[in-house]
Amino acid sequence: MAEITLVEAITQALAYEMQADPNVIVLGEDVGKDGGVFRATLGLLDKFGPDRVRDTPLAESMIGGLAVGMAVQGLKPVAEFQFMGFIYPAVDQIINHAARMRNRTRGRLSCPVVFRTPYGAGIHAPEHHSESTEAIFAHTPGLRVVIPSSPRRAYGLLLAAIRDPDPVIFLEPSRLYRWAKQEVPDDGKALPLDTCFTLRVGTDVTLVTWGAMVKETLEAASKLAEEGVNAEVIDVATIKPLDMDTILASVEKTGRCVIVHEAPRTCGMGAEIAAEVSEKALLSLQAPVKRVTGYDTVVPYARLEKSYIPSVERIREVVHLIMEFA
Amino acid sequence: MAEITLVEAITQALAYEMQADPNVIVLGEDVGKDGGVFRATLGLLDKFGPDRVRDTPLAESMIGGLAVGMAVQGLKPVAEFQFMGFIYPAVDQIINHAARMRNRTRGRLSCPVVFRTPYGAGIHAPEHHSESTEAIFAHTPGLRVVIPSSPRRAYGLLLAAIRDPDPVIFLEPSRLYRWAKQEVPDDGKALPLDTCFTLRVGTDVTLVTWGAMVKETLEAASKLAEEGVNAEVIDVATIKPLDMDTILASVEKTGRCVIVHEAPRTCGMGAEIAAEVSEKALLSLQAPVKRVTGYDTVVPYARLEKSYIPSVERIREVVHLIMEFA
Amino acid sequence: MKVVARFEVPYYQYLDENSQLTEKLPTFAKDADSLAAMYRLMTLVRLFDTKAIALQRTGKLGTYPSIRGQEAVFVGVGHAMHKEDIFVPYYRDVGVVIQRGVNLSDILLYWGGDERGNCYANNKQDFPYSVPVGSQPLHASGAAVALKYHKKKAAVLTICGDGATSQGDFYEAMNVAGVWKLPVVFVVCNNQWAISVSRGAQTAAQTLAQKAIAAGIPGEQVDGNDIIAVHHRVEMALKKAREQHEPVLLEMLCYRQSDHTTADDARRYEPPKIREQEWKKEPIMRLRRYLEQIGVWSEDQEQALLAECEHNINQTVEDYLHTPPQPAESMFDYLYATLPKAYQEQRELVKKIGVVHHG
Amino acid sequence: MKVVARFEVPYYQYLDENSQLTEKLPTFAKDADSLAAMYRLMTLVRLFDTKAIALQRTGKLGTYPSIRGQEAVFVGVGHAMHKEDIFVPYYRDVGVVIQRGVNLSDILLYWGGDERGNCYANNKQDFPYSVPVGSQPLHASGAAVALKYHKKKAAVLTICGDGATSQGDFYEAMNVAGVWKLPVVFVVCNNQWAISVSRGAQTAAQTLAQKAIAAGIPGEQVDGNDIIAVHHRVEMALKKAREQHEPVLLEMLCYRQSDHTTADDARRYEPPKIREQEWKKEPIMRLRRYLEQIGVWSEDQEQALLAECEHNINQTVEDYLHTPPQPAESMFDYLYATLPKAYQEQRELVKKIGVVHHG
Ligand SMILES: Cc1ncc(C[n+]2csc(CCOP(=O)(O)OP(=O)(O)O)c2C)c(N)n1
Ligand SMILES: Cc1ncc(C[n+]2csc(CCOP(=O)(O)OP(=O)(O)O)c2C)c(N)n1
Ligand SMILES: [Mg+2]
Ligand SMILES: [Mg+2]
Repeated sequence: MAEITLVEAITQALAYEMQADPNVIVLGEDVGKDGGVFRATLGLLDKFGPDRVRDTPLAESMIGGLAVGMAVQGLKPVAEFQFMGFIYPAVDQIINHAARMRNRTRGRLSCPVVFRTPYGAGIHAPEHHSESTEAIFAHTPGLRVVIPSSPRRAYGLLLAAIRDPDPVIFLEPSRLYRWAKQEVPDDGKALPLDTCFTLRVGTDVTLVTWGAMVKETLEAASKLAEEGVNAEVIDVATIKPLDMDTILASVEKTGRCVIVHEAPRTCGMGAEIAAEVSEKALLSLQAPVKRVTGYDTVVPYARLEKSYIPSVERIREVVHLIMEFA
Repeated sequence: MAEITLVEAITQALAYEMQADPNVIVLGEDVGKDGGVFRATLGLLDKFGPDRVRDTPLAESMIGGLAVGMAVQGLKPVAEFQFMGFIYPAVDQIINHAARMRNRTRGRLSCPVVFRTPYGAGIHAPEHHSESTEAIFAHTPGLRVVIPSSPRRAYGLLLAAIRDPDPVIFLEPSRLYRWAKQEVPDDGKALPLDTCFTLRVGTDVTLVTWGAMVKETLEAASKLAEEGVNAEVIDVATIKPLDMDTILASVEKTGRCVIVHEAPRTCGMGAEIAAEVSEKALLSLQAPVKRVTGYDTVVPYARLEKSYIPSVERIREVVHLIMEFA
Repeated sequence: MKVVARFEVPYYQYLDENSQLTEKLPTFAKDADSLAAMYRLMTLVRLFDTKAIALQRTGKLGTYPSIRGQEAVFVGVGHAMHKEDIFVPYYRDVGVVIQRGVNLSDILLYWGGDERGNCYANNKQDFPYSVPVGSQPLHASGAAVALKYHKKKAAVLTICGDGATSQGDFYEAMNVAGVWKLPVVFVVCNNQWAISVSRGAQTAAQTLAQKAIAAGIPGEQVDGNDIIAVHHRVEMALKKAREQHEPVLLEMLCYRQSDHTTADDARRYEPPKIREQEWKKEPIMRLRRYLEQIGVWSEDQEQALLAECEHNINQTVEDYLHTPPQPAESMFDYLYATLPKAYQEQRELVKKIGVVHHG
Repeated sequence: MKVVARFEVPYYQYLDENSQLTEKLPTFAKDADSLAAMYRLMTLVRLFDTKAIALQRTGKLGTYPSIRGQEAVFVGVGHAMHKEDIFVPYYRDVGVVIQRGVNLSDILLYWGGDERGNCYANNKQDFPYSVPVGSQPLHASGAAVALKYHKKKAAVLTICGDGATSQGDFYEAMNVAGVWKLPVVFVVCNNQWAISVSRGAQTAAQTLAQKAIAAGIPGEQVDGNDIIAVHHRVEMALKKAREQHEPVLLEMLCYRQSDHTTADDARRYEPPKIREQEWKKEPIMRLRRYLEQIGVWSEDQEQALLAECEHNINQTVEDYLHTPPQPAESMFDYLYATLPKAYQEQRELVKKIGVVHHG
């Protein structure tokens, strides 16, 4: 079986589910002939035609609101925002409508929509193309927020997201789109949406991360192993709802926890996990829970963006620091 | 001196600063003749005329974007959103433009705008009128987020917000608009924007809160005092940037910390404070840092909204719980 | 310089403010029963509206937005719709939803602060009231995509106020409907006010109907106090939407004969006298006089109708007032299809505490 | 039915694709020097554009959006503006900003991924490029509020693409400009594509100019390949904005003679042949032939111009390539007027680590 990239796994999942369910409709800017600016919808127009693969006018609030209307009336829209920096005009439709339709009609109506968007820095793109504002959605009741970090998880989680009866924000780390390849059987098997994935088993410290930072975190774990520190690495994957059980079980074992994310530190998802671990695992903790995060500033333009993204070294240093804590 | 309500203190601050600075312009829906739905701009139209008190067309993204343009060109717009549930269409203008103008032009341009809005539940209003999504803005680099909880702080903090050279999100707890009165000298004295306010000195536990929850927290502290627990109460007031020094100093003294907020728990500002306290004051803590928050659900309509808002009892119970922690 | 495009905005009226016909009647209006049915509904709706305000004033209902003076718009729209069509409302209504299988008591529940007011027993498709002004026309366009995709012979109708036409979402919704040829009808209830902001302060456009031109779709002005015009233009528009997938914008000219909501006090900003002047055009008496002229309405019928309405409304109010609140934990029971484990502990806590009453 | 409003959309052209006059020349265009100056600028801009693409292809520049084929729009706009006017651009430009005191090397810095590209040394008022499509016309209306409030005899001009006209913000900006009578000119560079989405797929409106009707302001179509028409209509519009506070929308018809940006490959979606056909209308040769006809341009002048441009551009590229990166901690130095204490520790950390290079 050929190995494919993360973005190809996205395409594979979309094609699978469009084949399986005629109500799945892909929409967004340039998703048709162009196949999306990252080619995530490549070939879908040819396979499924313009009724199911829809180039929209250039208006994100419209994409959001249209998807809500479609979803409420029996379709399963998978809407793409071209970059996360352009999702904001749709925030009103997502927070005030998509996330609430089931609740405010006491279950009479529902809104099974997937909002996909590439996210994160590190691809030399112009400004506004490097956002990681997953925390906004993680804070919003009624949503699910799912973030794959490998081709296989991209495939399985996207299938799950499309099949989920409620709205899902699906964030694709653009830095990983073509980073590593994997064999991804096109078997239509979804992955669970409420579970973390333990990518590396360890005993000394629990590294909790998601999205593109899985890359640096795994690299840091390898280096740390050489340095005598055996790190467990957890890919949260679904940040809302949060599977604290897996994280807490790990920290109870290791006694130490570092959370790594690319978003700005203040009020990021790392704060939530740190707060929970600190509260619930207080007696197991041998050191304070630390966060290695993006800085509380706007992601710099391309020339300095690498200085913004948490590096393997920053992760290593913090781990060493807490290993020495006493 | 007559005592005034929080909303009257807002009006007083607006009038003061409009008098002092001809570049201060108030804009928003119904802020003119109507004086705003809560009467926060009452009388300003008569005093300052329609060029300075502007009823806008009904469009929040427009209010946001217009204010950005005005601020960049030398005005000091104070823009009102009628309720926090209606700020979302402006989130793009706030995050992508207001918060970044200075940074992306390396200081050539700036954006001294104040975005005011009533926020929070508890006033029997229809749906979408009860939001507390301050965490969205607290997560956004380049912004300040300021939340008064008394008439005097409303006056002093609003003056500071208007005079601040950068964009400020100013959240007014609608539940407190007419709750308590205070004498508020109209002396034009601003309060600092980077400091917490310690409202009650105590020794046993630090209660950290802001906005409308200051009310329940102070009530809980009184009850706790009767029950033998001496609580310190901190009103964070400016949640971004966050003055951790005051909070940490308090927790180092008391050894215990409970954070109270109305917003949903997950990824709320309470997570940030809990994470920081747990990390930085680990060795002083005699119990886990706890959060008493709104639930991770949509604020219910009026009949159940009281069941959503953290109650004095919930605060008390959690404090007793951690007082017994060993 | 040459001219490359030309546009016109038509205006429709059949029955003028003196109840005189200004045009040949459209076919449907020749059926006096149909007109009488609409008359009955308008009367019911006005009485219900008055009752709702009274309930609010006595603390038994939350904020309520009156439709006084605008009854022809809502009743006419509701009457012209087919059962299979989809309705996407704003918050100001009563006239449409009661023709869509929604109980009057649901409406009270909604404004009384209870989500169950959106859980219509006999309507599985219409959208709930939308409070964020101007956001719902996009849902209508989205629903129209679904109807068209499923090849249903039905259309979507959405309604919003004059103020809502200033929102970008309103424009975006028309624009996509135009370019995708969606079966959707956009209705604007131009009651001249958006809270305290007058129609003239919203936009320099002479008509709101012309906003359709930006989307390349037709726009019409309709006398919104003339229920014959309202019904006819809506019927035609729905037919065109269903059969030819041609969207259209209908601006209904009327006047808000009340405060914006019970939380508002229009005396603060509404110029004196306007309301009385506009009252001369109000839709219910206009139709009644016409029905009397053509001999299908009498004082006896009027009295019987009033009694019947009063009875129904009182019954509805009783039902409403005797509806116990939902259990506190209901706030978690419809958030997701299945509540994720992460929130179950919170649900247990809410349940344990039970309903907390306003103090 | 009666008609209550009528609208027309005019189209302006002076010099057709064969360089023949189609109308009497406007006054400014009788000054051959002025036309020659614009010709020089268009030439410079095209060569710079070509250079920028080459830099990107060799890894020395980030993503860059070409203005090939659209030079008349940008140069014409820039030339018609007064120094005191305020410019609110999108990301596709070069032609305007070089007339606004911005160095060509700043433009390279910007697309090279350096914020200092927005920190123009000789321009204190114009806005930086706006990447979020359609968001900047609102800034223009806001800036126009400031100009009007301060009683300045100046206007704001903003520009966006055809795709941007689908955004609600675009409509909201025109709407408030109309109702508040703001001194602002909205220019649309209709290059027929929004990445891969054609003009026809954006909207059913026959012209983009007619979108102004929704806001109650005038809209015009202009031949955007005819720099005389562009300059004249912009000049007139700015004058009206400055003197009468009347906003207007100008749709400039042109064609994107390139990929959307260097990150795009238009062969994926652009029908074959169109580009060549449209090339016959391109603005630079059109003006050159005219200048030659009236005897104010020669092959010698052309060669001298090309040499001069090449020299300038090479110098600019050198300046750009030799600009060292900002210190890493600069990411905190302009975030607030004064960096709050809460973030100082982070700044120290960034500073300690220093610039991390792409691996
Ligand atoms: C997005 C948004 N902004 C503001 C409000 C507050 N608000 C409620 S109704 C209203 C006026 C609406 O006027 P119009 O559209 O004319 O409808 P009408 O109420 O007159 O029928 C406003 C500003 C809101 N509900 N939603
Ligand atoms: C809000 C937003 N959505 C999407 C994008 C991605 N994007 C960049 S340019 C572009 C097309 C713009 O087309 P148009 O407005 O016609 O301008 P042109 O580039 O053709 O000059 C898109 C979709 C963006 N930058 N901003
Ligand atoms: Mg209205
Ligand atoms: Mg274009």
